[in-house]
Amino acid sequence: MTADRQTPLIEVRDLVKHFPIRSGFLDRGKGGVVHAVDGVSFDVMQGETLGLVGESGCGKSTTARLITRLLDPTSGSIRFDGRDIAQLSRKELKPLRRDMQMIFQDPYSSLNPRKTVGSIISEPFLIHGMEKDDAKRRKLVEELMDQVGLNPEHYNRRPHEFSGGQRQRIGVARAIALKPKVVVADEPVSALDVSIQAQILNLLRELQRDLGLTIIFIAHDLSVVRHMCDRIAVMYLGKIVELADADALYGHPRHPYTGALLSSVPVPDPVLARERKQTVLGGDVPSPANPPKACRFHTRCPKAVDGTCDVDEPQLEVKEGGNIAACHFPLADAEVAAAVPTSEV
Amino acid sequence: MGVLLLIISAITFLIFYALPSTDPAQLRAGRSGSPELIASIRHNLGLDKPIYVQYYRYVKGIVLHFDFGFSYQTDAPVRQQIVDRLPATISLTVGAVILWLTLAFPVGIVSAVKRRSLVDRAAMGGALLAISAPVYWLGLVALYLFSNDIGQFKIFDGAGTYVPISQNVGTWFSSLLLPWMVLAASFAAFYARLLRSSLTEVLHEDYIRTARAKGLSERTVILRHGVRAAILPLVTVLGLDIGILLGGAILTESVFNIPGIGRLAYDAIKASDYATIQGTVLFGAFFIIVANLIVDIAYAVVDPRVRY
Amino acid sequence: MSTPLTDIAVDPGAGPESESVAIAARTPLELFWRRLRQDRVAFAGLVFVVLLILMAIFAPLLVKLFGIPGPNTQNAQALDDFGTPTGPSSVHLMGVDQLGRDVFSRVIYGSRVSLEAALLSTFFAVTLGTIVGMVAGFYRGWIDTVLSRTLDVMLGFPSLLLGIGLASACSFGNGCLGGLIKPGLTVVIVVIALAAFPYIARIVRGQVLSLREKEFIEASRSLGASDLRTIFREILPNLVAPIIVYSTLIIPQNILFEASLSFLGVGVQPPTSSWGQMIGDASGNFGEVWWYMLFPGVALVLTVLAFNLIGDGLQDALDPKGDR
Amino acid sequence: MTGEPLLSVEDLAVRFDTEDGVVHAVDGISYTVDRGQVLGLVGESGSGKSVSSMSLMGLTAGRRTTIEGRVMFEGRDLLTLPGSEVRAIRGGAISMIFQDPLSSLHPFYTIGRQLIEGVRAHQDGVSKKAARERAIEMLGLVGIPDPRGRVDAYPHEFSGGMRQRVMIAMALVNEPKLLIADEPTTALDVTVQAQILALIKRLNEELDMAVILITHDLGVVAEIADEVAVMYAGRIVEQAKPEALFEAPEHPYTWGLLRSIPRLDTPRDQELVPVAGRPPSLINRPSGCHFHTRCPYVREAHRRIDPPLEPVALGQEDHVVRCLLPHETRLELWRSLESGADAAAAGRAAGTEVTEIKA
Repeated sequence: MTADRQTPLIEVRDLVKHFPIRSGFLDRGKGGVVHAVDGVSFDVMQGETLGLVGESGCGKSTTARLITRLLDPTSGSIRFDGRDIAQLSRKELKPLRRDMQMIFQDPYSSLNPRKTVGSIISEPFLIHGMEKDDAKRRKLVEELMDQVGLNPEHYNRRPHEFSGGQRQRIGVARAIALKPKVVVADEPVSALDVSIQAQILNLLRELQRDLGLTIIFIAHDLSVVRHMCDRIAVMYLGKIVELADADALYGHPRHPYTGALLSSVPVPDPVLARERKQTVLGGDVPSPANPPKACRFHTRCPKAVDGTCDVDEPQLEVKEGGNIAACHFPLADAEVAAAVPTSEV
Repeated sequence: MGVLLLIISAITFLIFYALPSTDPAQLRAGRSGSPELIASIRHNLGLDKPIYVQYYRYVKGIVLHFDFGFSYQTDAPVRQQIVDRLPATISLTVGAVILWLTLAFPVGIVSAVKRRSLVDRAAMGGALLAISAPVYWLGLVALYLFSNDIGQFKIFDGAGTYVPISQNVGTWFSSLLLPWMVLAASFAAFYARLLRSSLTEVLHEDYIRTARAKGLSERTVILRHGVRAAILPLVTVLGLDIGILLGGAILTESVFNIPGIGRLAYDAIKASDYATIQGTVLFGAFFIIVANLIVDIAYAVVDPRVRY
Repeated sequence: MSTPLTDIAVDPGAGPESESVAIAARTPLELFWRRLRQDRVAFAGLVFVVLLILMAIFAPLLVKLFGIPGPNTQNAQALDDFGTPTGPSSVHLMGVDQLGRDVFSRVIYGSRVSLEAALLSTFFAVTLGTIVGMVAGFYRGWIDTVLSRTLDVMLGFPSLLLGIGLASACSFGNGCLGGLIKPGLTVVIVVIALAAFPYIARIVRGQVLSLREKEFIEASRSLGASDLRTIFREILPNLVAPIIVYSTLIIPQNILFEASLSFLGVGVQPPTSSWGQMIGDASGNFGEVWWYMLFPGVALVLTVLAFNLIGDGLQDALDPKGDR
Repeated sequence: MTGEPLLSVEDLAVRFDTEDGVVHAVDGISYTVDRGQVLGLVGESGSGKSVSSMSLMGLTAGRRTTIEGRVMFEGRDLLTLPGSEVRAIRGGAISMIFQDPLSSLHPFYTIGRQLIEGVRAHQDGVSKKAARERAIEMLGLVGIPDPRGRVDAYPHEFSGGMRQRVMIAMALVNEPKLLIADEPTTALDVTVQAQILALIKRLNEELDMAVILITHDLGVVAEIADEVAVMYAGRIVEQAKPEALFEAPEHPYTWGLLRSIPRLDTPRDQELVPVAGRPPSLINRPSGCHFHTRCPYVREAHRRIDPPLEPVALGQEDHVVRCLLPHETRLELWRSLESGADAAAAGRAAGTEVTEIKA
C-alpha cells in the first residue's frame, strides 16, 4: 500500500528452537529434542500483516514466542529495527518490549482472573514506569477501552464478567497500550465463537489502519489468514515450506502441502463442495521429535518421488507466479485449479 | 534411594547426637556415674571423636554389617531388637490394610455413585468423624467398651494379649482383632473419602461417557472404567501408609501394648535410648522409601501411559 | 481450553461442558460465600470453632464464671479414701484426675494448647510452604529439582517418630540449638510446622506450575514484568484461595499431631494441660476413671471434626465443578 | 421400508437445575432423520446442539436434569424405555462419537479391549476371539493401517486422527443405524478433518447409516449434510436442505453466521459482518424472539411475540424458519447483504428499519 512496506522491520534468519525431551524415570538423559523451529528465515515489513499458518506442531506459535523473546532461540538471529535481539538479556529486552506486544489465544487464561480490567490494561504503564499519575493513567486506560469497543465504565470489573469476545478486546487494549510497532497475534480468534470472531478480526484491522501497526498473525484457519494477511508463510514441521503474497498463495499455491491445506478447508457452499476434487492427505503430521529426512513433507506428499524427496532437501526458491516454495515438484496450475477453491488459474 | 537414606541417616544422626543437651554417655552411666566412668564410656563409644568421624563409623556399620549399634539401655544390638519386633508390626499392618481396603472400596464407590444421597451423607459423615478421632483415644474407648478384661461388653481380647503367629494362630488372631479395627477405622474413612472424590472426578471424564454410549451396564461402567482409573491416587497413599505403618504404628502399639517396632521406639524414647531411636527412625525411613519405589512400579502397572 | 471458575452454568454432572453458557457474572468470592452459607454443616463447624477460640481466650474468665477450680488446683477431697479420683458430680462436672484436679477446667484450658500449637504451626508451615512452593514452581529447573528432592526427603521421614525424637531430644534441660528451641510448646510447634510444610509446599508448587502455563503469566512477561512482580502481582493472588483451603485442611491434622505428641509425653510438659496429655495420663487406669479419658477425647474429636467440616466446606465451595 | 423416519424427535426439551436458576439448554426442538440421511446440527456454544443429541440417549440424565418430549426410534420412545432397553440401543442401533478422541478413550485399556467390550455388550454369546476378529475388521474398515498389529495398542500410542478413527470403529462394531457425531473433527487439524469427514461420508453411503453431525462449522455441514438445522439458544431457528440454506438463508442469525466467517470462496477483501452483541443467557432468556437482542432488523413486536418455526413460504415446506420478518423482506435483505452491503444499507434496500445493536 505504502512505500513503508518495502522496509523490513523484523528480519528473522535461520531461527532454530529445539526443546529437549523430558523423559521418564529411568531413561532420563537419553531423550532427544523436539525440532519445534528448524531454520526459519523471513522478513516482516513495516505496516504489513504477515501470516504464519500451519497445523498443530508446525512451530508457528514457537516462532512467535521466539520473536517476542518469550523463548530463547537455540540459534539464529532476529533483527528488530536493525538490531539483533536474539541474544539480548531480559534487562536489555525490557525497553524493546514497549515496541513489541502480543495478543494471546485464550481470552480466558490470558487475563488474570483476580485483577480488574482497569488494572490489567494499566499494567504496561506501571511496568514501564510511564504515566505515574493515577488520574491520567486511568484516563488513558479508559480511552483505550473505548478504542477497542469496551465500555469505559466497566473499568473496575473483573474478566469473568465479560464474554469471550469482550475479554479478547481487553487483551487487545493491553497489547496496544504502549503504542507498539509490532503486535504478534497468536491465534487471536480460534477460541471464540464464530459469530464473535469477526468482531475481533475487524477490530484488529481497524487498529492497524489507525495506528500503523505491523502485525504478525498466527492462525491455523486458512480462511482467517487469507482475510487478514498481506503475506503468508506456510509452516510444516518447523520449516517454512511456502511464502508468498496472499493473492499468490491462495490463487496459485506451489507447494503441495499448501495445496492440500487449501483443498481440505471445508467451504460453506454445498455446490462447490460437491464439485471440487478434494486432495485428502493421508496420515497425520509426523512428530516434530523425529521429523522425516530431507523434505519433511515427503511422507504425506501426493507428488513425492522416491530417491529425490526423501534424499534431497529442497530449498526455498522462487517458483512460477512469484511464490517462494521449498519443493522439487511444485504444483502445476492444472493441479491447483482442480483442487483449490481459491484457485485463480 | 541410597542417597536418600544417607541424607536421612545424617539428619537423624545430627538430631540425636548433636541436638540433645543431655550427654548419651551420662545416660548410659546412669545417675550415679562418676566422671571417670562417663569419660571411659565416651571413649568406648567413640563419643570423644569429632562428629563426622562418629557419623562415618555409624554409617559404615550400617552399610557393611547392617549394624545399627547397641541399645544404651539393654546393650542388645539394635538390629536384633528390630528384627524381633518386626513380626508383630507386620501382623498389625497387614491385617489393618486388608480390613480398611475391604471397607473403603464399597463405601467410597457407593458414595461416589449416589452422591449427596442419604447413604452418601451418612457414610461421609461417619468417615469424617472417624478421621477426626485420634487412634489412641479410639483404642482406649474400644478397650473400655469391648475388651474382655475391663470392658463393659466383654467381646474382644484386651491389650497386651498379643502372641506371635508361630505360637498360636487363634490367639494371635483374636488378640489383634480390636487393634486392627481401631487402626483401620480412620484409614478406611480416609480411603473411602479419597476414593469417593477421585471416582467422582473420573465419572465426569469423557471416557465414562463413551462407556455409557457403548451401552455397557452401569455396573461395568463404574467398576471397570471408573474405579480402574480412580484408584491411581489411592495407590500412592497406600504405599506411603504401609511404609509408615511398617516403620512402627507407635500409637496403636502403645495403646494395645503390642510388642512391635513402634512400641520399641516409644520405649526407647521414654528411656532416651538414642541408638535405638535412631535405628527405628532409619528403619522406618527405609520402609517408606521402599514403599515409594513400589508405588512407582505399581503406577506403571495401573497406568500404561507411565513408562520406566 | 480452560474454563474459569465462574463460567460453569450448566450442571457439569449432567450436561456436557462444551455447552457451558455464559451467565450472570459472579465473582469467585461471592460464589464461595454463597455456597458456604448454604452449607449448614460447614457453617456449624465454623460456629463451633469461633466459640472454641473464644473459650480459649477467655478460659480464666470462664473458669471463674462457672465457679470451678483452676486447672492446676488439686482438690484432695475429690479423691476418695483410697486416693481414687471421683467421677462427674455437681462439684466437678467432669470429675477429677489422679491429683484431684478438675477435668472440666483442664479441658477448657486444654483448648488453649491445642489451638495455639495447631494455629501457630499451621501459620509457619503455610508461610514456609508457600515460599518454597512458589520458588520451586516458578523457577523450575535445578532450583525446583533441589527443592523438590528436599521435600521428598522430608516426606520420607517417619514424621511422628521423628517428631517424637526431636521433641524428646529438645525436651530436656535447655532445649536444643543452644536454647533456641525451648522444650514444651515451642518444640511442638517447630516439629509440627516442619512436618506439615512439605505438604503445603508441594501443593503450592503444583498450583504454581499450572498457573505458570496460563497465558496471563506469559502476557506479564511479554510486557517486561520482573519475576518478583509476576510472582507477587500475578501468581500470589491466585494462590490465596487454595492456600486457605489447604490451611484449614491441615489445621485438624496439626491438632491431632500435637495431641499425639502430648499423649506420648513428649509434647507440652506438665502441669500445663493438653487434651492429648490428659488422655495419655488416663491411659493407665481408664478402666476405672473413664471420665478422665473420655472428656478430653470428646473435646479433641469435636474440635478436629469442626475444623474438618470447615475445610471440607471450603473445598467444596471453591471447587469449580461443585455440583450440589 | 415405509416412509416412517428412522428417528423422530418431537418437542424435546432439556433443562438443568443449577445454583443460578434453571438453564433451558434445549427448548422444544423437533426433527426427523431418515435412514441413510445426514443431518447437520449447527450452532455456537450454548446453542443446545450437543445437549439435545446426548439427551436422546439418556446421556445427560441426572438428578438435576429434566428431559421432556418424545424421541421415537423404530417405533419406540427412547425417553420412556426402561434403562436396560435404552442401553441395548446405545452403542447398538445408535452409537456416538465425540469431540476429543483422546479423552473419550479409556487411557488404561487397549483399544482392542475397548472395542471387544462394545461387541460383547450387545451380541450375546460372541466368543472373545470372534469379537476380537470383529474389532480388527472394523479397525481395518476405518483405515487404520495394520489393524492386527495395532489392536493391542493403547490410545496414547495413536495420533489424534487415528484415535478418532478408533472411536468411529468402536461406534461401528454393532452396525448402528444411526451415528451421532458430536463435533468429531473440531480437535483435529484441517488435513485430518478432511480424512475423517470423507470417512464418515463413505461409511454413511456404504453402510446406509444415518448420521447426526453436530458442529459449529458451517463448512463441515456443507461438505456432507443432506439436511441442516441451525440452532440458537436451545432452539432450531432455521432448517433446510443445504443448497437452500446456503443459497437463500432466511434467518438473520444464519446470515450472521454466514457473513461473519471469512471464507475461501468469496473475494479476499470482502468485509466481515459480525453478529453484534453476545449470546443470551439460557436462564433468563430474552422475551419474544430469542434473537431479538442481537438482530439489527428487530421491530417492537419481535420483543413480545415468539415466532413459531414455519415454512418460509407457501410451497416451501422443507425450508422452515423462526422469524417474524416477512418472507419478501428477508429475501431482499439477504440479497443486499450478499452483495456486500452492511446491515444498515441492506435495511434501506429492503425498506425496513435497522436498529444498532450495542456489544
